[in-house]
Amino acid sequence: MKELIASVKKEYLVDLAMQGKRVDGRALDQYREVSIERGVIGTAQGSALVKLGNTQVMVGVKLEKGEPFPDTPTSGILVVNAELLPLASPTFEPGPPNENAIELARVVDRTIRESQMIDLEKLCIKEGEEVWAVFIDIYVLDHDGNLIDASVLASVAALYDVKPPAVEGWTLPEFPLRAKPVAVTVVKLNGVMMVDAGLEEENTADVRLTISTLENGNICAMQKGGSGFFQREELEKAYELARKCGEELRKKL
Amino acid sequence: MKELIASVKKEYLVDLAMQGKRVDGRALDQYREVSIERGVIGTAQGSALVKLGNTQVMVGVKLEKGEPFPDTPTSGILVVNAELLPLASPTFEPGPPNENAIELARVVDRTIRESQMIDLEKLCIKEGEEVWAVFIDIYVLDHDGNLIDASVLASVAALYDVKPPAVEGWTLPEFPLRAKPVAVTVVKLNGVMMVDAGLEEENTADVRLTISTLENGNICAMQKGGSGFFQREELEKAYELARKCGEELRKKL
Amino acid sequence: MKELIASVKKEYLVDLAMQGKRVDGRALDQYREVSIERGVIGTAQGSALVKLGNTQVMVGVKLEKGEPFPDTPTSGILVVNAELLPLASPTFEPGPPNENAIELARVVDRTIRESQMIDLEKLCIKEGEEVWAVFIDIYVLDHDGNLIDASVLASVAALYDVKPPAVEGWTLPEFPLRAKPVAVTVVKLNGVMMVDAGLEEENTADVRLTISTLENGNICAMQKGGSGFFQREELEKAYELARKCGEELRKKL
Amino acid sequence: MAEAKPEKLLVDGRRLDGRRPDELRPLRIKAGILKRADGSAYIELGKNKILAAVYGPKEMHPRHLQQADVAVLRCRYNMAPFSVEERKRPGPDRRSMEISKVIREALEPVLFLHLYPRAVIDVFIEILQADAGTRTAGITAASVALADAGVPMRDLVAGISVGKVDGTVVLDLMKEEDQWGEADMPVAVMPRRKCITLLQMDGNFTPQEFRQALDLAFKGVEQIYEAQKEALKEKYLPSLEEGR
Amino acid sequence: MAEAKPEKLLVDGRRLDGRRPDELRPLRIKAGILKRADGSAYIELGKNKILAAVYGPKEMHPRHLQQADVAVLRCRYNMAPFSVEERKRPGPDRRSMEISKVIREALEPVLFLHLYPRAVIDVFIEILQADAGTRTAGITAASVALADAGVPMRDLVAGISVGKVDGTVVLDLMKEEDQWGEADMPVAVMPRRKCITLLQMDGNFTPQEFRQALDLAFKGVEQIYEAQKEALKEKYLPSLEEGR
Amino acid sequence: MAEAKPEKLLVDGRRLDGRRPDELRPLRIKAGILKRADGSAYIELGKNKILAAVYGPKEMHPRHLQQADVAVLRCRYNMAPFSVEERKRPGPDRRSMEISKVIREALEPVLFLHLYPRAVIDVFIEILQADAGTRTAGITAASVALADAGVPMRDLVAGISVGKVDGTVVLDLMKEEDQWGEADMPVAVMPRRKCITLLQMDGNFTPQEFRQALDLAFKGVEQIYEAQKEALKEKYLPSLEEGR
Repeated sequence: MKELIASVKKEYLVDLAMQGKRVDGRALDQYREVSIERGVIGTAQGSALVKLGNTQVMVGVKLEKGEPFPDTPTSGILVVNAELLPLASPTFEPGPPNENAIELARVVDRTIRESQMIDLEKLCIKEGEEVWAVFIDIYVLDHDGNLIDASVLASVAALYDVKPPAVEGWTLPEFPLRAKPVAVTVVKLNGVMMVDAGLEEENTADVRLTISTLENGNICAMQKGGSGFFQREELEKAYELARKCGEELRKKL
Repeated sequence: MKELIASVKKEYLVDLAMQGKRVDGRALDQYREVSIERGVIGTAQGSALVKLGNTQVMVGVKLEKGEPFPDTPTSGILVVNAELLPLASPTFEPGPPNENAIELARVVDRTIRESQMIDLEKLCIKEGEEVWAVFIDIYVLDHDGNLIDASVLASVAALYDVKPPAVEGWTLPEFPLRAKPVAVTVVKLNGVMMVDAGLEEENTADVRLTISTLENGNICAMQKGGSGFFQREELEKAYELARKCGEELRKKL
Repeated sequence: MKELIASVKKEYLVDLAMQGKRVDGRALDQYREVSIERGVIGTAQGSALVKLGNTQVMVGVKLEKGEPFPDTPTSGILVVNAELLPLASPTFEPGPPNENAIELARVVDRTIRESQMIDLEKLCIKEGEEVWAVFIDIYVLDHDGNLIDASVLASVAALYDVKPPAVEGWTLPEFPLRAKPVAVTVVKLNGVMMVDAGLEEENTADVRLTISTLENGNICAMQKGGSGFFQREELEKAYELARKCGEELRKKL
Repeated sequence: MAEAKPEKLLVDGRRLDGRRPDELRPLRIKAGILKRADGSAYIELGKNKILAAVYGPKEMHPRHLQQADVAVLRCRYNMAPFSVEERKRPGPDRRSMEISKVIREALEPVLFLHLYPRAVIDVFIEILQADAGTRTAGITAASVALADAGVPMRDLVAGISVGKVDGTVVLDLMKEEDQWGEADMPVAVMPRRKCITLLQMDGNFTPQEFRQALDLAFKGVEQIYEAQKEALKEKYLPSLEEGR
Repeated sequence: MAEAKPEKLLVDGRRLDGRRPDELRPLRIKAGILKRADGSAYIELGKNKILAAVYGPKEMHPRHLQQADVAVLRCRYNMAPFSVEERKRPGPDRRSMEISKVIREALEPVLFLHLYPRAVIDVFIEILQADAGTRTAGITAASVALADAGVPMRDLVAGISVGKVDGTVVLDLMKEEDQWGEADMPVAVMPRRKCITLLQMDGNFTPQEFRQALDLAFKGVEQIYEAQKEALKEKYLPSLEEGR
Repeated sequence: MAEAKPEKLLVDGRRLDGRRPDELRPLRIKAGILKRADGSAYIELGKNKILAAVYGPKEMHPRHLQQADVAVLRCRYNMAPFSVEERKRPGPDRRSMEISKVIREALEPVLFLHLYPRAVIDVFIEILQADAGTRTAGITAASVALADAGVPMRDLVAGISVGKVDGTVVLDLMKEEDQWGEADMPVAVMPRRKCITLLQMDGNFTPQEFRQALDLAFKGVEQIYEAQKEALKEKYLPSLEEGR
């Protein structure tokens, strides 16, 4: 997902970071303006459009009947798919999901799945034969950095937007949700850690760490990305940022 | 499907067209020699080899039992596939159907389907469970222009060649056909409209319009192709050519 | 599967061959050291690692329940797949099997199938509904020539390594085997025929012939490869080599 | 999710949603709503929600796809998995490949591709919510996005579908009319020059109905053209006025 | 569509279609039947109907596939969906990929590929109707198409299948014999030089049967070679005679 | 083949296979076992059997994939069809594509890619038998294979998984613990510099458990590092001693 940016620009961003500053005036632990719009797509059972500054991610949730996996006959199915649409960035190309799209989908999948926010056991219709499948389709519309956090936010918001009575064959009183996981991605610029990297910051950083947390501060998913590395104590710091910013983000859900 | 042809040749074809003439001496509303050979493939339930001048298109029709689509449980299935075989032209390459092959198949599909020439309701064996699927495979053997008209002719001829008693499990008295749609493609060279373009004419023209008509002159399908455009009154003229030439072609079916 | 080797090296190999000699001191009808290790993979029902000199091929056999083919409702299923792993040679590339991998798999398939070494009729569980499928996965680990012979050896050894009681649902007293086919590939260098070509010999030869024989000397499969040709009398000679060397190889199984 | 066909699609000259035969659905166009794209537009027509974006003209890579004397226009029409009742598997299918082709051929006539040899212009059309007429609404949005990208154009292109329901020729089919109607004819027009750049049709038209349908299409296109110009004005007028 | 196996494939020395063990099916070859291809041929052998076409030698694109000192021969064996009882899905499968490879290696020995560095010769073989022995009949047609294209050749290549039914070695298997017989051995030969350029086999042959089968193959190839030459003569003699 | 979950994964401080929470499974590493590859290594960790091979640095083809100022590292993690209980279909899937990516990013920090502009280094990891922790064991093997290939490195990379079973943080999950445990965290570390180059996690960790897990990971990595060095010594010491 790396794009080339001028090295003079990179140096400027690094210099700023060393002084605890950022190019758009934010603090290191500060997100861009966060906007969450729900119910944007009528053909989806749940949907949301999330903006982090200029980054725009749309998520649609569809519920369909399907067969359970043989090894989990009483469990609903969760499918997460991400499309890095070519209209969102000059670096995105048409075609099947590449490794970046797949990583994005899988990090969102792990965050949703491991938080156990969807009670999949309740989505069983007939054991071993029929269950509800939950399709989460992540549609990246405008890429200005930090797609993971935006995608997790939009996915969780879209899941909470699901209005089950609209689904044919649905019999449960509600869509069974029980947690609000939030992902916070921390990037490192020359040793300086910051959250919600804009595109240029993202492309200047050589490493990122995503930490998804629950309401109680527990961690449900992590993912390091990029060709850099972390020191042990940087992980502690990253966790603190994830906990603190995660709490803020969760309030908007 | 465009091939490069020398600009001097193009100019010559345009000059001729401006005088109402064509390179092979035909009139603007005249087809090349049309030949329709039926029953050419014994392994198909119906087949035909159509020649328009040097253009050769073979069509095989296969009938197989299949499951109906959920939204049309009492209707047979129609599948049209076109292969622009690499042996037919230096510009055709091996591989899955490209946009030209797909467009060709879909225009033939619409012509057959919308004309309602096959009574698909009669092809239901058991509602919601089993129906006859009609596979029309268009095999382009030699490409010297005007593949759409040749493919529609060959498909309709092959359908009328179907001898149902040869199919295992067949119980109807006959293969249920009830119309003879015909496609006429008109191309425009510098404002001059002509039918049945040969390859060089096709590559010189910047726009084409295919109009598929029924016995009563009604239109069942249309498709504009190419990067040019039509004036309103040119459409009227194209329809007249389609009606007139369509009647002639239908006599050969 | 051809690799470029220096023409001076080629000439040297040809000169040697003309004198009945080989670069590693072997006789023309002599195999490199043959090693067969069985039971190497615990997750497979049967497995073997075969080395012909530096060539290494691993085969794993898996048994799974499946549906029979409609035209052989009482017969088990045999599936042979070969992967020319990119770690085995600088000329192997990741991706779906190319024509060399497919040819390798199909020659092994024919050898196993036509020898009737597996009694597929015994692998029927319920006629027309459920049968055992035998998956033979050929994994080429190090390519130093003569992959076909190594792959047939490893496949036959892995089949004889199958311990059926370990398979859930298995009820037969044993895995029903009844023959030991062996493939011998003969290459021709400037008219001189030799067996078990090392990589450089293989790349110098312009043609090869694989002959798979049974215990009684009968032939169950053949495959010519390469852009050269054989004279009639060379085929006689190739058969003699296949019979003689095949007997030797079979002793190691 | 298959719904039963209503007994009538046209009652007392009114359609299922209350429109008269020659009426468009509610239309809204917005230009320039994406940051990264060189140009973009968003359109709502009835329940259709469609996004179009343009990149280029820019150098074509890989080079062997370059045309020595002309820019290449590429179009990609794509439906979001959640845009229709039953989830659509991601990726191109035969329908979207054909539509991408006719859209490209509908836009080419207004572009000066000869100005940019060796270049490529990419047009991406994403159907976020579908309600019939997506290809023509996509063309309408794409031509606004091209203008927003500053690509020189002879004219805009405005698209609309006409069809036949209960024997009557009507403008701008909605989903139910598309599904149960007797004919569907998508049309795209250069509004100032009155040239037809896209024309497809399936169903059954008498020659007379065909003419009527063309009349209706030209009428609809005029309104769409006004909305296109309005959207561009809305984006650029403020900055123009600031510039004074 | 699966038919039951007949009790016997050989009755009183006659095969299901009345042939003796060493007899070919009716054979017909026609050269030069396509306009666009550089060379072409059509063959009927029993119920087989096969078309072969040749393009080239021509410059290879893309360039990175060029060979500096030799032309590349590419072959594509392909079955029409309607060529067999049960419709075949279009596109290459493992069987057709292997056959394409052995056909290429059967034709290479007669071509002077070193005459055309950086070039490519394409051979396309389309099975329109299949009745066993398609790969060898395809080779027979392809070598006529190569000659029709004017590609210089050391010799033609003629292919035929031999096999074993009811314990007897027979020439030119038809579909039923291929399906229920005990062995199948496709062979291709350079008829003048008697060199074997394709050899495959599956089933069960004693060494003696293998020798018999080779004898039969060489015998069959001679007749095929005559038909190949006849087809080329039929096309070129008239124009040669005109030229006098 | 699905087995039932055992009642407890930890009894009296012992795991299903008798290990204590902070114990590795039996570990064996061998360097340089393939002839064709430039470098190779084989690892067994518990029932895992994994082969890694390295090709390069070598010129990147096709050229348009070259980077002007740096070598490209490519990694491919791949599971053999017979490596797991239920046969795995050959070819990459989403899981293996993600793992290939994080492995590449775990190895990049120790390589001097700027030394080899326009070059490529290929790392292939084949899982022959899988028993949880394949990606980290694969990294361990790959870094030995890189050293065996003579690729200059800042440090080795050693990988190990930590997790939580029955509420206890444990080192080096085996298959049953991975399947039924409460958390899994694969970690890769540069052993001398103590830098973390891979970190993933799924499940549920309190912040305290996360710290404990990191402690355990660093402890495990030390033992793995010793085994890596041993494997390289085993291969190179004999030849070094010969050289004296």
